[in-house]
Amino acid sequence: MTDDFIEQAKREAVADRLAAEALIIDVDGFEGPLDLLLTLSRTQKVDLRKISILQLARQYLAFVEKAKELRIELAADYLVMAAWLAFLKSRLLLPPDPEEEGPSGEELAAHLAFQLERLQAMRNAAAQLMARDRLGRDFFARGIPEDVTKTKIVTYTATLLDLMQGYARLKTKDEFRPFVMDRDSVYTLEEALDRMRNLIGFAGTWTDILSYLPEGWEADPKRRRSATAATFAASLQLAKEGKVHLRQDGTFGRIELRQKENDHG
Amino acid sequence: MVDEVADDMAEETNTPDVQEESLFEAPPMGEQERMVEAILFASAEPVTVKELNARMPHGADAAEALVHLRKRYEGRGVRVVKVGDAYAIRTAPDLGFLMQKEQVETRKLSRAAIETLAIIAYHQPVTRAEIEEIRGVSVSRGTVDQLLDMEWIRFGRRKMTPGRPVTFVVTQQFLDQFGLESARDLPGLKELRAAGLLDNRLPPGTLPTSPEDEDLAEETNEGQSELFED
Amino acid sequence: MVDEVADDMAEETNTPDVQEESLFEAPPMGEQERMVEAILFASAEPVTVKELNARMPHGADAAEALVHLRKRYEGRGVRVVKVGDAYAIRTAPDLGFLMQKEQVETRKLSRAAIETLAIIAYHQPVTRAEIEEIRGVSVSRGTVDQLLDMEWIRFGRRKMTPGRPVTFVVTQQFLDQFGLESARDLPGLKELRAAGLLDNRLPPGTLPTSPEDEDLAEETNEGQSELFED
Repeated sequence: MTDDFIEQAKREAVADRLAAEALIIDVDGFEGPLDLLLTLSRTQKVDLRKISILQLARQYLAFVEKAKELRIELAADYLVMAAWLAFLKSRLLLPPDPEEEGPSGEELAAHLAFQLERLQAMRNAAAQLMARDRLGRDFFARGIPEDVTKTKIVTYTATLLDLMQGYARLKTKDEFRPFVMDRDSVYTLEEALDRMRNLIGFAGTWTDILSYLPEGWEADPKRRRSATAATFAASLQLAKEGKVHLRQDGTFGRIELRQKENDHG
Repeated sequence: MVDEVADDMAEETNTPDVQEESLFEAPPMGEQERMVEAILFASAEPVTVKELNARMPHGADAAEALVHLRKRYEGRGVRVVKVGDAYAIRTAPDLGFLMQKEQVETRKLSRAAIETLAIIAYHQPVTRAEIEEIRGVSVSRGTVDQLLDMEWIRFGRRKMTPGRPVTFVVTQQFLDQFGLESARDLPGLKELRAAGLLDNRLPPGTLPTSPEDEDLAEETNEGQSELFED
Repeated sequence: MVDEVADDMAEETNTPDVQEESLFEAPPMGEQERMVEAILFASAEPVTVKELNARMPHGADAAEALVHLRKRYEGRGVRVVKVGDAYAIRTAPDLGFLMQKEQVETRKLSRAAIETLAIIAYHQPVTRAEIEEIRGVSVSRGTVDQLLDMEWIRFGRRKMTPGRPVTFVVTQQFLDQFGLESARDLPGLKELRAAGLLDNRLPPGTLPTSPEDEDLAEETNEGQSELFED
């Protein structure tokens, strides 16, 4: 029995070596270690589901050994696979260490078997696919396709603004324009505040707030309106800050301003 | 030519026995018809009877198969036509209109059309003469036709004035296009002004009004009231 | 007064619809079938139902016409085939032997390219990393480029996994090339699925199951089920 076992192991080893030698000649033809493993697995002549991963690992390692002997340089990924298979082999041979974490040898072997089976399945599928009737080889498209003329359909659009603009143009001499704030003619609250903060020091007596309008803003009605509004708002702000007092005699009357420090003076 | 070929074929049909005697039995006529159909379909050029025969199995009779195929396609969307001394499959002439793909191009409506449309929208129902009076130029037939064609305007009731002229009104499509519930939702000139959508001038009252402005305001009201009066 | 105008318009809204229905009645189904026939015959490329409907008269039902047309061409020399969501007329495969003249020399694909193509077809949407995991070798750029260039594969949606990698899926041209109605009709697909060979099984231990991995697995399943629901 034992002798038989040894004999068989020897014979296997010889077979592996022979196989490996045959394979090495072809090494460039392999699409990576998984492809090589798949080819090696065929020597087992069993269903991929029943394959002996241990035996496959031996075959692969024998192959790598042989390649070394023949001084054939194998690509790094073949050597990585060899190292991994050596590790797997030891895991499969040694009794499981309950202390050790991670997947068992069997789990790793099962996954490798799955990978091989999946690769083989994809190869079969690819072959089935390529064996199908193909367009341009087995069946054909129209030989004289007819030109499809592209007709342009022009649709016209207009917006509500266009419409109103058109109407305004007809009914007035004004040009209609989308609403845009005219920055040139706007005097801002900030500008007014700046100006007034500088000037109120001089406002010891009641002064019409309109006297604070900036220069060059009085003539043009639009600029004057903006400057007036800003100056008024700035006056209110200054009153709120407790810097000035404001007074007005009556409705639509002049609005006057006086610096607060001079209250009691 | 076509008839000649047909005659030729009829003759062939009568002598099948001769062919069956030959070494390779010809495929059944139904099969031959399929073959001619496939070859004509896939070929990049019209195919002659001679070439069909050369490509089909020995003993086949392309001419006869063609007769059957032509018959089969009678009244269909495509048909077998003779081009010179060759045959091809072509679209039925009455379906040529399907060989077009539509591409939509959007263009802006012309100024004349926009103005005419605006007048109709603001003054509807309005006659052509009224449109021309407001625009100050004659309204081209094309402009009105275009708007009618786009279904943005339609004919309204005739005016009860001499000549009973037709009027134009805007359509629901028009309202949908411009997101309006009704033509009354169109802003009047006053509102356009108040919203700052008309140049510089301010709503009358806030600033000294020029006579011109007042005129305009009045006109606007008139326009609007006209719209509501009808 | 105002209401009158509004009523007038509302009335208008209803009338054109009614008219439209009666004016543009869809052609009889026989005519529609002819139309679909003509359009499909004229095109070398598959035509979608949507495009058919767009090119046919208003109210036509290309999908129904297609059902009739497919039936009509059953067993003929050419046949109506479904390619993804489009339809095309193709010669019957059993007559390929007649078409030596039309046969186009197809680019010879490398074993790597063929395998990569099959993996994409069966596992789509699939990332480059997944292809490499299956083949056990890195995918060369040239292989993917060739398949993209032939328009047999295209980029799919990105995976919702870290790095959001791009995925590959097969195209309509791929389906057309191999005479497939959809990716669901790939040979042996059911068996491969049943055997769990299309599962994205991760190596044990190397990637301990984290919530992230579960996401990945889920995503993959989603892709698969999507493929079958389509």
